[in-house]
Amino acid sequence: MIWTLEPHQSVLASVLRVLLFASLRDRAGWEERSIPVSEAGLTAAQVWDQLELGPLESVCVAVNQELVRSDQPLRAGDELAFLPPFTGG
Amino acid sequence: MIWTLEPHQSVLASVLRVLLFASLRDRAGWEERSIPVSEAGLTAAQVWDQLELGPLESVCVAVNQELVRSDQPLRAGDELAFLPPFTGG
Amino acid sequence: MVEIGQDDSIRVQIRPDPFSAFEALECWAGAAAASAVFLGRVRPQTLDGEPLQALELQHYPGLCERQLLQLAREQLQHHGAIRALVVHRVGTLLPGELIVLVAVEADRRGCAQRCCSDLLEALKHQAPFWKREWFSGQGTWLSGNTPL
Amino acid sequence: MVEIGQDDSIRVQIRPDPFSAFEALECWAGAAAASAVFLGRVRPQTLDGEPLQALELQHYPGLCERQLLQLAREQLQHHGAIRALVVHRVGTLLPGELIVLVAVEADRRGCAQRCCSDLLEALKHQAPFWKREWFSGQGTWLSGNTPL
Repeated sequence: MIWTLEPHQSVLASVLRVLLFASLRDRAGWEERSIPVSEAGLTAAQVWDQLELGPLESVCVAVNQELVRSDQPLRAGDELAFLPPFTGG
Repeated sequence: MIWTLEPHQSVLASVLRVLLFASLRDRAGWEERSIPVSEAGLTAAQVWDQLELGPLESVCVAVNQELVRSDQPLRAGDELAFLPPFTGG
Repeated sequence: MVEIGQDDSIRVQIRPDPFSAFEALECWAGAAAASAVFLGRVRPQTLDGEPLQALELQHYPGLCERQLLQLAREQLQHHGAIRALVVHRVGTLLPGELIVLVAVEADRRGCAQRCCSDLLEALKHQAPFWKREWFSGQGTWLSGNTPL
Repeated sequence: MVEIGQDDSIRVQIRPDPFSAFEALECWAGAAAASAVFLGRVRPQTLDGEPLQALELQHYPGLCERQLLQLAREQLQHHGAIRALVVHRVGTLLPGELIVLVAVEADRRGCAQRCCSDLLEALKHQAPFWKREWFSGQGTWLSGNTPL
């Protein structure tokens, strides 16, 4: 289940910005959402499970534009991004 | 012993042009000479010995602008070149 | 165009428009004894062999530039090379257009070549870029890199 | 400048004057998916670490061009690459000037890079060029190549 805040509802101090890229955008049907930080110690892997976009394996996680492990605890205000396998160059 | 023909003496049908490059020029004090083909079956190695420029090892031999083995028989009119180790690039 | 670089040794550019590799190199080139350069262009066919209309390149702005800078720094250090230039296109590219330029300067040829090659591989596997092939009005995200 | 090439796939130039790598590349570049380029420049020091006045490059005209063409042909075939460009200076070069440019186009990056690197090594060891370092008015012929 996903909690989504409309822009006028945003409470920056208590939400995460979640970003998707490339094929994940197509799969989810959205690029960016704000979701409430409902519990202390929430991890990227737990947010991913809420999104119901399939298995996390082969998806990279970035928090505040840094690549991190998916079990890193999140804080309100974080920018959390899920990144499918890179295909640049 | 080296037989050298002056240009006005050249008998193209019976001489070799011998070319030296780089350090071999400095060692010999000349770049190009004509020498008579004194015997049938003369090889580059035999000409080299006549030049008295040290051991042939590490010197490449070209006949008529093709790299060849030093025991290849020469013919009158051939262009014979002795090439020290290459250092281009 | 976004351009970053913490010092003179690394320059990273993410460009939304076509660029000339030769102008980019000419602006950047130093006098090091050895320079190795790689240029990657859009193929005329999709991975399935169909005629490609366009290649779309998406990236994660911010993370992408920082990641490229970090990868370049690591590879220069690892190989003992002196300077690196990375230019990468984003947006919609046509067949034949340049996607990527990687250039490395070093004092030795082997070092320059290995660093350039390793930096290219690092960039392909560790920088947040994604390619989508367009054919017959349909876009398909690539799931992995072409083989080496 | 002597330029030869039996077909469109190989271009070899021996140049007595300074040249721009980027102009040479721009004239030559095709639209292959992968291009690898190597540029070699004159170091500011002699092998012994003394300040270099000039580097003299001698070659064996005729044999040299044919040998470069042959080496390029062999390496393209061996690696399955498409096109090669070799530009080599002769005469008197100053520190920082370009000595050699090797460029290879292929359909795959690994193939382009390996072919470029192997062609450079082949050229260094199998083409009749010789370097003489000038320092303090004295010329010294080099006896071998710098290490890889």
